This record gives sequence, C-alpha cells and structure tokens, in this order.
Amino acid sequence: MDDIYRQQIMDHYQHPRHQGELQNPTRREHDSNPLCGDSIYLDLNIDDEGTVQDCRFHGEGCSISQAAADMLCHVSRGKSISDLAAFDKDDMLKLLGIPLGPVRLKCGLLAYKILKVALVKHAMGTDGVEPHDGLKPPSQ
Amino acid sequence: MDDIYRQQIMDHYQHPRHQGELQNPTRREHDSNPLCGDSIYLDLNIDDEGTVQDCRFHGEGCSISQAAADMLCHVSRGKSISDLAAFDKDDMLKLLGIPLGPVRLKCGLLAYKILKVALVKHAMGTDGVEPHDGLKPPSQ
Amino acid sequence: MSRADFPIFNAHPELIYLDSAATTQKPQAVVDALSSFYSKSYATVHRGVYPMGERATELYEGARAYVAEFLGAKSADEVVFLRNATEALNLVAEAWGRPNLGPKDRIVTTIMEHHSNFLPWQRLARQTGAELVVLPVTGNGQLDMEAARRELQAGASVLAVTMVSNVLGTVNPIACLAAMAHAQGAVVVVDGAQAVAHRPVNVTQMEADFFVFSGHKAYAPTGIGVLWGRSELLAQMEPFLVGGEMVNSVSLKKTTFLDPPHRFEAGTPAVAEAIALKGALEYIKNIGFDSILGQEAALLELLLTGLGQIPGVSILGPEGHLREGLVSFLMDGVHPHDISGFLGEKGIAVRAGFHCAQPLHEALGIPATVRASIGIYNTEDDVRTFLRGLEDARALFTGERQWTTSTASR
Amino acid sequence: MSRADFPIFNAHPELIYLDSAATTQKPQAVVDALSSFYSKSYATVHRGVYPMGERATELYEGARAYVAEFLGAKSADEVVFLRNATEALNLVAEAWGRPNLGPKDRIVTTIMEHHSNFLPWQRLARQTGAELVVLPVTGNGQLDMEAARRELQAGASVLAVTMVSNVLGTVNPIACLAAMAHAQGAVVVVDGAQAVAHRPVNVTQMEADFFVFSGHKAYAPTGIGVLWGRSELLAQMEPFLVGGEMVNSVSLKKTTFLDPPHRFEAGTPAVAEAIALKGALEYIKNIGFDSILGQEAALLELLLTGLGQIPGVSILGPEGHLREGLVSFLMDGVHPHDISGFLGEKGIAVRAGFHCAQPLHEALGIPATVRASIGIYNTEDDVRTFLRGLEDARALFTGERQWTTSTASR
Ligand SMILES: Cc1ncc(COP(=O)(O)O)c(C=O)c1O
Ligand SMILES: Cc1ncc(COP(=O)(O)O)c(C=O)c1O
Repeated sequence: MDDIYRQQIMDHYQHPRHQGELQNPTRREHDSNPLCGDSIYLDLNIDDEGTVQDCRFHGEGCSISQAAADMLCHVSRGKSISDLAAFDKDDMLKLLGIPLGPVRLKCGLLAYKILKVALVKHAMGTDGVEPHDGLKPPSQ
Repeated sequence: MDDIYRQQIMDHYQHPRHQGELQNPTRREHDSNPLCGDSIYLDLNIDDEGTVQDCRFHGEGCSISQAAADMLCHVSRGKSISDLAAFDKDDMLKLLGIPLGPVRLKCGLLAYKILKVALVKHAMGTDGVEPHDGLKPPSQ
Repeated sequence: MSRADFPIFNAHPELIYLDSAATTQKPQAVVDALSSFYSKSYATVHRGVYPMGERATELYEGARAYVAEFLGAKSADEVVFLRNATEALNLVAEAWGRPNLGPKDRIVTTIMEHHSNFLPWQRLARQTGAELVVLPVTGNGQLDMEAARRELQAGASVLAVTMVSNVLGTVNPIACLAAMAHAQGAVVVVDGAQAVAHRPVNVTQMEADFFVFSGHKAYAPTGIGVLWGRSELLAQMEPFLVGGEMVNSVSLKKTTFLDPPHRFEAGTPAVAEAIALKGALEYIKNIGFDSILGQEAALLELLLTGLGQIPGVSILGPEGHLREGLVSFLMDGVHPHDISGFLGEKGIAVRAGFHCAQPLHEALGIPATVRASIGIYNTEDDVRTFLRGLEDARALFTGERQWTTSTASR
Repeated sequence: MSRADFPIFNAHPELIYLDSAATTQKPQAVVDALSSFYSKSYATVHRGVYPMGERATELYEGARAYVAEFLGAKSADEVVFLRNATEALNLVAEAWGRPNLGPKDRIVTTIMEHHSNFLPWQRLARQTGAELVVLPVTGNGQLDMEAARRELQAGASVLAVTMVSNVLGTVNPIACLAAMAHAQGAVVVVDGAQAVAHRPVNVTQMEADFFVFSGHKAYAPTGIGVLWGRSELLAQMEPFLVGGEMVNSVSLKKTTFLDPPHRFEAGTPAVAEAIALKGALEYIKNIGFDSILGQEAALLELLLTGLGQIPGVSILGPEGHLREGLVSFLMDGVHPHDISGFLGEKGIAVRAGFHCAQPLHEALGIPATVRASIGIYNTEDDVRTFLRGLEDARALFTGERQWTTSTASR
C-alpha cells in the first residue's frame, strides 16, 4: 500500500521538477539536518500580492528530504502566503504518504520548516510587524 | 560464636578502661568518620626510648569505634613504637573479632588509623627525618 | 498489599526496609521494563534510521513526555534526563548560576538542604563572590518563614530550597516561598528528591523555575535523574557538558548546539533507565497519590506514636504539621550507628548518620541521627517490629540487658 | 555462537545488527545481573549499616576493582564511575584542564576525534586562551605521525586522542604517541570508547594518564561510563560535581572532600549499572580477546572484500593496516540515509550520518557516510545479507531497478 507513495517519492527524487536556483529570488532560505547531512536551499519569488510566483530548491540529502522539497515547491507555486500558512505539518506528511520514524521525520519536514521560516521572514521583512499567528515558525 | 567478642566489645564500650585525657601528652591526634559522626582523640605519652608510657582516648562514636579505641589503648601501653609499627590492620580486626561490613570497618579502624598517624608524626617530629617504611600512614 | 509487587521481599521475606528516603526498592514492573527493553527494543536513540533505533527513540522521548506530564510541566522539552538530583542541581548552579551571578547577588538557601542542594551553591558563592544566605529552621523543625520573608525581601537572585527535608520530614510551602522569591526577581530552584514518590508535584502550580529529582528514590532504577526547567530559562543557558548527541553542527571554527532539552544531554543517555523511570512513575500513578498519602500518613502516625513511647527517644522535625513519612531521632546513651547496626542484623534496614545534611545537624547541635523512612511497600507490622527492635537496642546498649545469643538472633 | 547469548535475537530472529559501534546489544548475563541485583541485593551504597547495604557496597566497589583489573590499572581507586565516555572527557577537561591550562598552553588533538573528545577541548581552548592543535590524517586514513611528532615537539600540555576511530576504524599507536607527548610533559587523555569491547587495553602499558570508555558500547547497560586516571593526577584535582556522597565534612564555613575516586562521584551513583558493567566485562573476558580479535577480523575481511566488489562504493579508513571491525563508506549517487533506511526496513541495522565526527567529514570533504560495525554476535551470514541488501539499495536508488513490493519486503 505504501508502495505507490514510495514510487512517487523515488520519482520526485530521481526526476525532480523544481530543483535549481531562481535568478533573483525575493527570499532565499537555508537549513540543514546536521545529524544526517541533509541541506536544502529554498528560493522563493513572492509578489506584492503575497503570491508565490515561483519556488525552487537545491541542496543535498536523502531521497525523502529531496522529494519532500520538490513536492513542497509543487504545492507552493501559485499559492498565497495565507494559503500556505494553513498548510501544516500533517499536510506535509500526508503529501509524503509513508510512515516516518522520529529520525526520518526530520528529513521529511526539512523543506517544510524552511518554507515556514521563509514566510515568517517575508512577513516581517515587508511590513516590519510581528508575524501573525498562522506564520509562527514551527517549533522543532 | 561471635557472641563472646560482642560481649567483649560491649564491655569495653560500657566500661572503658582507657577513656579520658592525658595531662601533658607528648602527642594528641584526632580524626573522625564524618559520615557517621565518630570522632576520636588519642593522647599518647611516648618516652625518649620510644615506648608508649601511657595512652588514652576520648571522643564520641558508636560502640565499635569506642571499644576499638579502648582495646587499642590497652594494647599500646608499654609497647615500643617499633612493636606498634608491626601491629597492622588485620591485628586490629582480630582484636575486635567480629566481621565488619565496609561501613563499620571504618568505625573499627578509626582509632587504629589515628594511632598510625600519631606514630608517623612522632617519628617525623622527633628526629625530623622521613618516616621509615613501617610507619607510613595507612592509605584510607 | 503492594509489598508483593517488589521482588526483593520475595528473596528476603523477613526484610523490613525502612530506608526508602535513601533509595527505594524496585517493583517487578520496573525490573521488567529494563529486561524487556534490553531484550526486545534495545538500540541507540536519535540516530538509527532503522526500526529498532526509531522505536528506542520513541520510547525514550515518550518517557520524557510522561515525566513532563507527571510533573505538570507545560512541555516535554522542559525535561532533561541526567544521572541524579545531584547532577541536576550542579547543572543549574553551573549553567544557569555561574554566568548570571556576581558579587552583588544573594543566593538564598536553607539549613535543611541536602548536601546536593547546598554544596553547588556554596561553591558558586565562593567563586563568584555572591553572598550565600542560609535560612534557619524554627524550634519546631519548620523553615523559619519570618527569616525567609526578611531575607528574600533584602534581595535575592536565587532561592534554592528543598520541597521535603530528608532529615526533618518537613514539607516546605514552596508556592508561598516561590511567590516571595519571584517578587524579588529570584529564580526558584526546588529539590524534589524526597517528594515525587510520596506526594503530587505540579511544577507549574508551585511556580518553580527549576525542579529536580532522582529516579532511584521513586521506585525507578539507579542512574537516572530529572531536571525540569522553565523553557525560557533553559533556552538562555549554555550547555553544561559538551560532546556527542547535543550539537547542531560542529566544525573547527564554529560549533552550534541543539535546543533544550537535548542541549543538556551530552553523550549517549541513560536510555533504558529513562524508559524504566516512566514505568516507575506509571506504577505510582496506578496506585494513586490518594492511596499513597493515606497509607504513608497512617504508618507515620504509628511510627511517631511508637517512638514517643520509648524512653530516651527524641524525635526531630515538626510536630502537628504536614510531614513526610520519615522520622529522624536520637536515643539517649545509644549511638545511632549502634542502633542501625543492631537492627540491621535483625533484618531491619534503617539509616544512621548525617543523611548528607551535616549543616543541619551542626545547627541543631546533634552529632548524628537514626532515620526510619517509609515506602509504598511498608506495613504496620514493619513499623511494630522496628519499634520492638529499637526497645531491644536500647536495653542492650544502655546496659539494661546483657548480650546473649537470643538477643542477637531475631 | 555467542548470538544465542543475546536475547534480542530471540525476540527478532531475523535481525542483523551491524551498529555495535553506536551501541552494543546486551547478553542475557548482563540483563540478569541487573534483575538479580534489584531483586536480591538492592540498597544504597557506602552508607547502610545493614547487611543489604553492606552487600550492595561490596558489589559496587567490587565492580570498580574488576574494571581496574580489566584495564590493567594499578589500583581500584583510579577508577571513577560516571554516565558515559562523554561525561568522563568533560570531567578531565574541566577538573584537570581548566585550572591547569592558559594562553601559553597547547592542546593537541586529532581530526578523527568523536565530538565527545573534541568539543570539551574546543570549549576549553576558547575559554582559557590555550591553542587547539588538530592533527590531520594521512590519505590512508591513519593519524599523520609526522605531524604528531612535529606538533608535540613544538610543545604540548595535553594530547587528547582516540584509541580507535569510530569512523575510520583506525587503531592509533597510543604507546608511541604517549611517549612523544610525555617527552613534552603533556598529559595524555585516551578515548577508549571504541576499543574496550574489541581489543585488550592496558592503561599502564600504553602509559596513558586518563582513559575513558562507555559501558553501553561494551555489552553493558546504558548509564555507566568509566574514567580511569593516574592516581597522582586524580589526587590533585578538585571535584567536578559536588553534593552528597563525595564529602568528608560539610559546614557553612568549610567543606572538605573525599579522596578519589569518590571525590568525583557526587550523588547516588549508577550502582546497578556499575555492577552489570562488571558482568559485561566478565562476559568479554570469558570469550577472550584472542577469540574476539580473530572472529571480528575475519568478518571485517569479508566486509571489506564484499564492499570492494560493489560498484560505486568507496571505503574510508586505512588499507592494509590494523583496523577495528567497523567500516564507513560512500556509494555513488545514493545518500547514506537512504541506504540505512532501506536496509533498516529489511531488518539490517547500520548507521548513516557523521557518526559524531563532523570535523573529520568536513576535512575529508564528504557529507555523510554509512557505517557497518561488528560485534561479538555477528556472523558471516550477517555480513553476506548486508552486502546483498546494499546491492539492492544501489540498484533501486540509482534507478537501475523500480520500486516494487518484492524490493521492499525481505
Ligand atoms: C570514539 C568515541 N568516543 C566517544 C564516544 C562517546 O560515547 P558516549 O556517547 O557513550 O559518551 C563514542 C561513541 O559514540 C565514540 O565512538
Ligand atoms: C532532599 C534530597 N536532595 C537531594 C538528594 C540527592 O539525590 P541523589 O543522591 O540521587 O543525587 C537526596 C538524596 O539523598 C535528598 O534526600
């Protein structure tokens, strides 16, 4: 039953759609899982209306961290930041579809964590106010 | 079988022969077992020939530490310091005659330890030389 | 009743164990928790990307969450696993205290502290120049609240106080002390070593800033202790020990550390012990504090009454005031060591000495005491046999009776 | 053969455990040592004047004596029981290093150290102003002895070095390094975490000054580690943690401490764990290092040969040189995490990551590695199944083969 998800993960891993860098991202955010060496950069182009016009990732890591990043870019493109504020941990895990133990959970959620931080910084950077509730950086 | 020794310990404890202080001891030495509150002073009168002319103890503590001190005073009186150098831990334990666990061993050996230190100090004090082998302070 | 849960009484059916304030015996459930973890799920935590490693991590982190709940903490991230209460108190003194205290600061503690909640502050005070203020006890063995109020109002940066005295049995009014301390901006460090197995603890309600305890006094294995700390404080603190398992990234130039609680758990932790600690706390919860408080109070009453009837016995600690199920006492003319040695040979385990509270003994002007302390497995018979043994010891050591074979054997 | 001694393989007959460098499984004898102590002789140590307390003390101090003998130490008083190797290394850095080092001193260590033997020195160097010198490895994964000689001759106050690298498997020539270090008056701190379970250790012969290891990597429980130190050095050191059980006498004015080793064991120690550690070392001694060395070398050979035949695999660590039964490697195009995750689902436990040796990975310019490591219970079949699993992982993650149900299940 997991197999279809696994195949999908392998597919995103081996044939990523959104890997690469943006030329002039409005925001570039990075994070890593030092324990396993996963490291991801997320580039975002967010327009004045707060819509994610484009989204790309690069970096290194295991199939799960890379596939998760690719899937997340796919989901994010064209979404408004308030749509994305509603996208939570569980949604990310549902997207991946396979059960993850405590260690690999970190791989699966790395890109998600980066996106959340990027959106918070964006919110703070553009209007200088504290992020509203939906945009708090997720606690580790 | 231990009973005769126990009776003897109780007898020394309840009717000590050598409890008290010497008027002008040539050496007074003190030590304690802080964990249980045993505390003993040993007064010695050692003459120029190195003979223990008199020996008394005072202080507080359990039956074993007090009886051991009393017994040790008894043994020491009239002995030369070289005789006493040969008197070792095992002799002290034999004198007590009952098996002692690791904690009460410290009670049983407190007076013995004090005597050994006193003799070493005496040796160092009188002729200013390092104590010879038989007079090393016992390691804890 | 619960005596049957403890295998030690199977091996020693006659054993009367009245030294639970030193360390408690272990229920079968805790012994089994260890065996079962080692036999079925053993692996290192936080690292293994294989199912057994993930399972071990879940068990370990699950134990942390359970401890947090047991203590009424807001989050599992506030719970740090260490070796014992002593290590936890040292960690607070060093990692929180040392960088925050200087010659202008006052460290307030009490004369009834266990060495483990006294020495770390004594050393810190000496080395930082902070003033060490030691609150006295009243004639009734309670903390002198008047002095507490006065000294705290004079300014305090830390209040380090035990929830329950391991010598007097006094239960201190922590919430009240914490309120007074917080009014001065002091950080409140509570030593819960004698409390967790015997009465409900809620760190949030008592408004502590740090709270520590040892597993081995709460029916759990040796080798595991807990530091609970308010997350804002833990977050500001530098690591205490450094090494594997607590880093974010390490390089020759720059090293960064994990967030609490892992920042404070350097090296491979006591995984099995933490998991078995959860088992022990579950055991306590299952019996329930209502039942524990009731049972222990009844035995304490019996103990206090019985001791009061033995000539020459004087009892330490508060009268007619909330107290823990432990009693320290003196007997005229009989050295504590002799009492505990004599009872020990009769299979009755009680403690003699300073109970790691020498300053208190010094302040009270007494050399050493005997302490009988109650655990979940004790019965009325235990207390009665102990009291009879004590009578025998008195008769014998005061010379009222001679030592005979029948005296010595039980 | 010895696999049958380990209950984990009873619970999981198919388990292939190749992560012994992280932590070892426990033989029944060790699990039994814990149960039996808790069920028959449990009490606190050094205090109880009752037979069970005395028995527990004898067992605990007996374990210390056994560890001393196992390490070839001169005296049991040189053995301190702590939580793990990490705590032991922190203790050395803080209690010996901090008061003895300053801006003129050089701390020499190596790039192959585990974080636990690196971070305490990195922190100490920063805070005292001492210089931290990190010796490199050669292209063949050995310690660069030329650099070692040069740097030590340039002056050194400490040499902190691992006996066996937990990533490269390299066995370092400790006696030779110690001689060079001592010629400069340096103190030699040896991290024996990866050694004690696999090869004979003699601290006297290797002329170490401090030697540390963790029980859990030597078939013993979690929560117990050992610091061995030369008695002259231990005697000069102030306590690290302070509290109960390590004092001579305490008062408001003056506190004095016990002699080593107890000076360094504040609070109630991990009594049961120390006793079970003795059980584990006895287990090792009974099998014998001749047999262990032979068996592990044979499996290592098989492992190295097999890995060498898989396309795209590159092996870390020395070739044709003494090495431990552990191999870290990389596979072209497949992330270490995926390898270990994939194998994990097949019941094969290997580790992926930096293995708490990030500086080494950084120096070698590699992101993370997979590590397979051998214990006393491993068989040739284990290694063969592992190698087959690795082939499958390669085929799958490089896209040579598609993910199917048959790939995933074993
Ligand atoms: C070489 C080496 N040193 C030190 C350690 C730290 O051991 P522990 O985590 O048990 O303190 C390890 C184990 O991870 C190791 O392999
Ligand atoms: C009140 C109190 N605090 C602290 C401790 C120290 O506990 P541990 O020795 O487990 O660290 C004890 C136990 O002896 C205690 O009774």
